[in-house]
Amino acid sequence: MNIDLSRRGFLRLAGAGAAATTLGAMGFGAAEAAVQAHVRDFKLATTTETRNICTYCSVACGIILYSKGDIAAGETAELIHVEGDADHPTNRGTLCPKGAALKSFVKSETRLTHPRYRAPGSDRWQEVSWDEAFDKIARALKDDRDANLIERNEQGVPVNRLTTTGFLAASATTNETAWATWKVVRSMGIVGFDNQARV
Amino acid sequence: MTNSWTDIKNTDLVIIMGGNAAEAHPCGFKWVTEAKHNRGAKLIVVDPRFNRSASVADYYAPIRPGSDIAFLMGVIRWCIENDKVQWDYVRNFTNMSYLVREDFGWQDGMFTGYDEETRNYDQESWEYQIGEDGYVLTDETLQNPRCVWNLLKAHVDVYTPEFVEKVCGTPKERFLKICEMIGECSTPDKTMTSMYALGWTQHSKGAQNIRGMAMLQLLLGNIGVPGGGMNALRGHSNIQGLTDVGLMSNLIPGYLAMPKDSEPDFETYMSTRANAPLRPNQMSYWQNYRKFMVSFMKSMWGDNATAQNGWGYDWLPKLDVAEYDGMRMFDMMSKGEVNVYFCQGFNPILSFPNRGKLTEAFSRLKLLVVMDPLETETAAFWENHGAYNDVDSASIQTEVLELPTTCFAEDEGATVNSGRWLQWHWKGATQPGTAKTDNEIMANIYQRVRKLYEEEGGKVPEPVLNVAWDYADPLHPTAEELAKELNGKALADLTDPADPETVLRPAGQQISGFGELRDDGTTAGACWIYAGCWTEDGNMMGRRDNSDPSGMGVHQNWSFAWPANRRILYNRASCDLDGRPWDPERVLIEWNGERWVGPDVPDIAVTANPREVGPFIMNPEGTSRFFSRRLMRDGPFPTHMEPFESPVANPLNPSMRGNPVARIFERDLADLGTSDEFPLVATSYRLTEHFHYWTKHNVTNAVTQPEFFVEISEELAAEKGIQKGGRVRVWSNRGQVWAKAVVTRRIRPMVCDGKTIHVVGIPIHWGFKGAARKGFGPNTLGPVVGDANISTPEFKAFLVNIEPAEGGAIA
Amino acid sequence: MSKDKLVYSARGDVIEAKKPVVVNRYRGFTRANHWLTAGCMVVLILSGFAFFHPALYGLTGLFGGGQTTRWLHPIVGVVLAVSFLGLFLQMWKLNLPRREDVEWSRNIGDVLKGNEENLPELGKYNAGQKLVFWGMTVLIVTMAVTGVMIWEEYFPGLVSIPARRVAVVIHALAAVGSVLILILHVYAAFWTRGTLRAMTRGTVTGGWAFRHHRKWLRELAGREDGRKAE
Amino acid sequence: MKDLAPEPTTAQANPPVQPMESNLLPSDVVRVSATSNVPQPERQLTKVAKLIDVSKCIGCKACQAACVEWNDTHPALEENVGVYDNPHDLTPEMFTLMRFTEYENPQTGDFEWLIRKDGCMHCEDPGCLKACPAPGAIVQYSNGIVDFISDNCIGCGYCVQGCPFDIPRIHKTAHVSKKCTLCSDRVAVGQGPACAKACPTECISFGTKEDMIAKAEGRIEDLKSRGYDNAGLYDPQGVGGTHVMYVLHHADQPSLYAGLPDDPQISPLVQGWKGPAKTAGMAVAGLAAAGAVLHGLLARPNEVSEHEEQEAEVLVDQGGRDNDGGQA
Repeated sequence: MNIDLSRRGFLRLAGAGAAATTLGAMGFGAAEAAVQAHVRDFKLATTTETRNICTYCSVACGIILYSKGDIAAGETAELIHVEGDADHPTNRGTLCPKGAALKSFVKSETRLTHPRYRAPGSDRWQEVSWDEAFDKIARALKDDRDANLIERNEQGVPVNRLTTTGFLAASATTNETAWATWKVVRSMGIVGFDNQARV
Repeated sequence: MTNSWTDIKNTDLVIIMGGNAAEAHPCGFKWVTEAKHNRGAKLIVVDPRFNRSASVADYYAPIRPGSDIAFLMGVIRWCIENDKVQWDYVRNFTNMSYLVREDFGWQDGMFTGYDEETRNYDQESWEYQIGEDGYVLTDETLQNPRCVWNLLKAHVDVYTPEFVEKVCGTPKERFLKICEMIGECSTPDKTMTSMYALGWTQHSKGAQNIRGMAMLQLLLGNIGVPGGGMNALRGHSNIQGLTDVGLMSNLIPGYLAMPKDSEPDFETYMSTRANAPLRPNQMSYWQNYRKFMVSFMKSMWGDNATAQNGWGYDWLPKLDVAEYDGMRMFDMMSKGEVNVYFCQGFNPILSFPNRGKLTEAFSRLKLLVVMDPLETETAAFWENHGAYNDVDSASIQTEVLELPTTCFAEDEGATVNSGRWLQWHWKGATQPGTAKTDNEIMANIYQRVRKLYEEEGGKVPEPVLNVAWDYADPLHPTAEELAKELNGKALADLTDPADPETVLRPAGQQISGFGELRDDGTTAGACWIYAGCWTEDGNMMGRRDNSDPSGMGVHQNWSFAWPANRRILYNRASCDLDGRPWDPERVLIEWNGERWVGPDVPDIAVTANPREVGPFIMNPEGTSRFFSRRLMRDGPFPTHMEPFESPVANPLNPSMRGNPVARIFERDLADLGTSDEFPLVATSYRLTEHFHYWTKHNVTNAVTQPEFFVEISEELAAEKGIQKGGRVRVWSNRGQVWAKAVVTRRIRPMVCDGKTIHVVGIPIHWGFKGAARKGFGPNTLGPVVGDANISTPEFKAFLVNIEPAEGGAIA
Repeated sequence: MSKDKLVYSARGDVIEAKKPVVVNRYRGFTRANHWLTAGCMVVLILSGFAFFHPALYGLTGLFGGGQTTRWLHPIVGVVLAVSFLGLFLQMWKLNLPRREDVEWSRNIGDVLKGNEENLPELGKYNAGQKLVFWGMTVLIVTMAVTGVMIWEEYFPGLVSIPARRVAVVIHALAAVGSVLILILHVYAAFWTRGTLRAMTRGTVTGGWAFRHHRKWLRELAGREDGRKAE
Repeated sequence: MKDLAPEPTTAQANPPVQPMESNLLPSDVVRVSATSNVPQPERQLTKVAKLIDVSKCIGCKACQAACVEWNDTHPALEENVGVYDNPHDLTPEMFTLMRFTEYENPQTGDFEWLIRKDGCMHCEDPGCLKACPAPGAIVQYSNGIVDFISDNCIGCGYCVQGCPFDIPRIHKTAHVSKKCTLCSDRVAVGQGPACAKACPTECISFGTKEDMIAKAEGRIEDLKSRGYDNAGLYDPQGVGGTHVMYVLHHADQPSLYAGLPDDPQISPLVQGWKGPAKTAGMAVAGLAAAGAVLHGLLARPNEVSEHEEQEAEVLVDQGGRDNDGGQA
C-alpha cells in the first residue's frame, strides 16, 4: 500500500487531528465533568449521646460518647466517637491527646473479651468460663483464709488478719465499685490492700 | 487539691514544682493559661527538665532531683528575711505563736529522739507546751524563743541562697528571682497556687516536700483563698475516690483508721480518735469520729452491728504494722509469704519499683487473679518476650486467671476528681465479648466464698457471713444501690435532740449531709465525707448546672464536691479575722454579721463567729501548723535529706543516707547502688501523649509517642558518645533497660557543690503488650524505698549509668 | 563488508533493486523501534497535554480517566526513553554534524521552497533531520530526568520541593519543545513526498535518495560496485 | 424536614446528632482547580479562621489525636528518632503535627522550647489549587476553606509543588492528595474543627476571621507585656492571607518555628508554569501546527521527479560515480 499522501489527503488528516484535539478539549471535558465539590457526611448524625467522664486522669473532663444504638432503650450500642463535653466547667469541651483518642482505647485490639487461665508451667492461655473462674477463685481464697487467717494475736485479742492474700484495687473504677470491693476484701480479713495512689 | 481546677483562674502566680501539669494534666492546665491570659498571672516552673510546662512558663529554674526541701526552706528563709509574710493571716490562722516543748530540737539534720536501731524517732518532745487548762501556751508577741516562729526562723537559717545553689544546683540569681516573684504574693490581695504531683510524692521524704510548700503557702496567707492552695494534681481518674473510700491497707472509708493490733476493743480504738480542742471555742471536728465510725459499721455489717458487739469491731482485721501497702506485700511475696493476689485494673509489674524482684515475687504466688479491660504485662508476667520479659515460663508455677472487665464507656458510677468533685457517668456502649463489670465480679467472688462458708464452715466465718449484702440482685449490686450506701440513710426516725417529738429524718430516707449522722446506730453511712451525694433529692453527683454566677469558678450546682459540696477547703481563711474577704474582688464567703454567705459552702459552721472559731476545724487547735507536732514520722519541720541513692552527701550531716526513718527492707538496702558505679541521677515521669500503661494499647496514642526513650543532655551524650536517636543501655544496681536516646538542650548538667551532676530522664509508658513498640520502664531500675509517711517509692531520684548500645542485645 | 566505506550510510542500508532503484533505508528493527517511540510519544503528548492545560484535561478520557493517565504517563515515558535510546544508538553516528550541514542550513529558504538543486549533496541525514535527532535527544533526556524528579508515585522524596518546582517547569518547557520538533518531523515527512515509506516499508526510491541524500546513495552505489568487483 | 445548619462561630460546642442540612454547598465554591469561569456564588459565607497561639501551645498533641479520631485516619507506628515529633512528618494519614524546636534566645539568654502545630494554612490564594491539573480536585469555599475532593484527585503531586508550606501528602495506596480539611464536614453543620475543640489550653481557637484577628491582638498585647517585643500575627499576605493564623512570640522570625516560611508566596516558577507557560506553550504548539498546515497548503510538496529516478539509476549503475567519472 502506498501511504504517500496527496496534498488533499494530508489536509484531511490534519483536519481530523485538529478535530480530535477540539474533541479532547471540549467533548471529553464535558463528558468527564468533575464530581461536584462536597464535604464528608457528618458522621454523628442520628447517633446516641451519653454523658461520661474521662477515665484517665483526675482532671475528670466531661466527655460525650456517640454510639450507634441506644443503651437506655435496651439496645446494644457501638461506640463510634468520643468528644469533649463543651458544657463541662473544667474542660469546656477540650481534651488531651489521650482523652481525644478514648474511642480507640475502648476499641483497642488488646481488649479482653473472655476469661482466660494459665496453668502452672504453661506458656499459653486457655479460655475458661466465668463459672470455672469464679469457682477457682472462691476455692483458693477460702482455702488460703482457712489455712492462714490469724485469728488472735499473742494477747488473745481477735485480729482476723489475712496477710497471705492481697488485693490491689483499681484507681479508675467508680466509688461504687470501690465500696463493693472494700466490703468483700475486708470481710475476708485481707490487710494487703492498696491502690495506685503511690505509683 | 484544696481548691479546684476552675479556681486556678483566680490566681496571680502559679508555681509548678514537683509536677508537670501541662504534660500530665493538660486540660486542667488550661486554667493556668486562663489566669495568665485574663489576670496577667505569671507561671514559674522549677524542674530538673525544661518540660512542657516550662515551655509556656514566664520563668524557669532547674533543680537537682530530690533537693526540693532545700529550695523551699530557702524560699521561706528569704521571705522571713525580707518580711514577705502575710502577718494578719499568720498571726491568726496558724500556730506561729504557740510554744513548743523545751526538749524539742534539731541538730545535724536530725530531730530529737532518733533511735538508730529501730530507724524511728521517739516523738515525745515534738509537742506544744500545754497549759493546765488543757490548752496550748502561746506568745502573741512572738518573743518567746520557744514559739514556733522563732524555732522556724532558726530551722531555716541554714538555707541561704548559697546553700540552695550548692544543694539544688539552681543558679543563685534564678533562685532569687523566683523568691522575689513569690514574695509579691504575701500581700492579702495577691495569691500564689502550688501545683504538684508525684514529682514531690515519689521520694523517700515526699510528704515533707509537700509540707515545705504548704508552710510557704501559710506564710503567704494562701491556703483557703481563691487562686491559692495546695493542689495535688493526682493521677488516675478515681485515685481520689479510691483513697476517700479507703482502699488502702490502713484506711476505712472517709479517712477513718483501720484498727491496730494494739486496740483490742472499740472503746480503746475510739479513745485516741476524738481529739479535744487545744484552743478555746475550737470545733476540732474529729470529735464527731464516733458518729462516722458507727455509721460506717452499720453500712458494713448492717443489723449485725450492735452497740453490744462494739458495732462488729472484732470482725475488722487489725493491723500489726503501719501498712500492708504494695511494696510490703511484694516483699512478702518475694519471700513466699503470699499465696493469692488480686490485681483489679492495676499493672504492678510496670508500676512498682524493681521489676526483677516483682517477677520473682509473682512467680512464687499460687494464684494470681487479674481483672482488667486490657491485656496487661502483670497478667502475662510468665510470658517470655525476649529481653523485654526474659522469663522461663516452664519454671513459673503460678496459676493465673485473667478476667475481662468493662471500661468507663460500658459502666456507670461516680469518680472523684482532684478537686473532690464526685461526677457521675453513664453507660454508652455495650461491653466486648463476655466482659463483666467489677461490681459483678466482686459480687460473684463474694457470694461464692460466702456459699462455701455456709456449706463447709471454716475459720472465723462471721466476718464473711455478716457483711450487709442486701442488694436486689446479690450477684450484681447496681451503682445506684452502692452510691446510696456511701451517702448514708436513717435507720430509724431521727428526732431533734432538743425536741424528741420532731422527726428530722424519717427512717429509710437518705440523709442530706454528715451532720445527720449519729453514733447510736440509727444511721448508716459508708463514707461520711460523701454524705450529700445521693439524697432524697436524687443523685447530686449527676447534676449538670454549669452556671457560675459569681464568676469565681465555683460551679456550686455542678455534680457534688465533698465535703458538703464545698469547693474550696479551709475557705474560712479567705477572710480576715472579722470575716471580710482578703481581696474584695475575689469573694468565696463573707461574714454578714450573723452568718457566712457567698458562692461557696463555708468550711465552718455557718453561724460560727469569725473572731471565735478558727478556720482549720480538723485540727484541734483550729489553726494551721508550721510545726506539725507528731503528725509526721520524719519531723515537725521539713529538713533537707538526700535521696537514698544520691551523687552527693548531705551537707547537713554527711553520714545520713536518705531519710533516716524511711522504710526500706533488708534486701532492698542491699540492692542500693552508689555514685562511684552509678554517677547519673535518674528521674521518672509521664509524657502527655500517654496515660500510664493504658494508651500504648491505643494506636492513635501509640503513634504519637511510639517507642521507649530516655532523655539526656547534649553534654552527657557527648561525654558518652551517644547519638541523638541512637540506642542506649541504662542500668542501675537492680536491672537494665535499652532505649532510644533523646538528646536535648532541655536537660542541662547541674553543678552541686562543685560536682557536675547529669540527669537521665526516663518516661514510664512502655511494656511488652499493646500497639506501641515493645519497651521498658523506669521500674526495672528504681529502688524499693518507701517514703517515711506514705510509702511512695523513690522513683524521682535514683542512680543509674548509661552507655551507647548500638548492636546491643536489642539494638 | 568490513572494507565498506561507512561515512554517509549505515551498514544495513543497501540498494535492493536497480531498475528502478529501490534503496533500503531502515531495517525492520529500526522501523519497529521508531514506531514504538512514536507511539509512546503520542501517548505522552496526549496525556501530558491533559495535565498541562485544563482545557485538554478531557484527554485523560482516552486512557480511562485522570488516575490511569497519571499512572500511565511516566511509565510510557520510561518506555519511550528506553526505546529512544535504541534509536539513538543506531543513528547517532550518521547524525554527527558535517561541513555540508552548514551550507544546507544557510540555504534554508531553498529547503522550504523545495529547491534542492541549490543545496549541497547530503549523506543519510540533512541538518534538519539532525536537528530533530539531537533536539529530541536533549529534550527526552531532560524530560526523563525531570520526570523522575516529579514522579510522585515512586520518587516522592527524591528531590526537594523547590527542585521539583524547577523540574516541573523544565519538563513542561521541554515537552513543548519536543512537540515543536515533532511537528517539524512529522510535517517534513509528509511534505517531503516519498519519505514516509522509509519508515513503513523501509525503502525509498532511488529518485528520493538521489534528490535528498545523494551522498548516501552514492556511497551505497559505490559499495555495491566494490562488492561486484570482488 | 432538616434544619439548615448555622455557620460556625466557635469550636467550643457540642456537635448536633439530629440530621442537619449542610451549610457548605457546591454552590459556595469560589475557586476550583483547573477550572476557569467558576460561577459567582449567590451568597458569601462569613470568612472563618483557625488561630493558633503558639505562646499557649504545650505540644500535647491533642490536636493530632483529635484529628486522627475525627477523620478516621490511620497513621503508621514509627520509631523514636531522638525527638518528640511523632509521626516525624505530615503524612496522608496525619494531617497535623506538632513540630518542636529548641531555641536559645540570644537577646535574653533564655532557653525556649518553641512548639508549632503544622498543617494546612488554607491560603486565600492557594498554591495547591493553582498547581492542580485535575478539574474539581481542589476547591475553595467562600468562607476560605480549601478542600481536596478526592473523587477528582489524580494523585499527581502538583499540589505538593504548588504549596508554599509543604503540606499536601500523596496517599501511597489511594493515590490521592491528603491534607487538613479544616474539618469541612464539621464546619458544614456549624461546628469548629476537631483540633480546635480538643486543644486543652485553647491555644487553637476557631471562629470568624475577624474575631480571630481581634483575639490575636489581645494575645499579642499580653505577650508584649511579658517582654516579647516582637510578638505578632502570622497572616502572610504573600498568599493573600491565610485562614489558619499563628500568634508568634517572635513574629519577626517565623522561620524559628521549625521553618515556618518567613514570607511565603506561591513560587514564581509555579506561577509561571501555571500562568504564561501554560498559555504560551499551547500557543507555540498551536502556531507550529498551524504553520505546518499553512506551509502544507501554500507551498508545493517536495516531490521527486521522474528525472531524478533516472538519475539515480545512472548513479547506481556507475557505482556512485557521476557521468564525468568523479565523485561529487
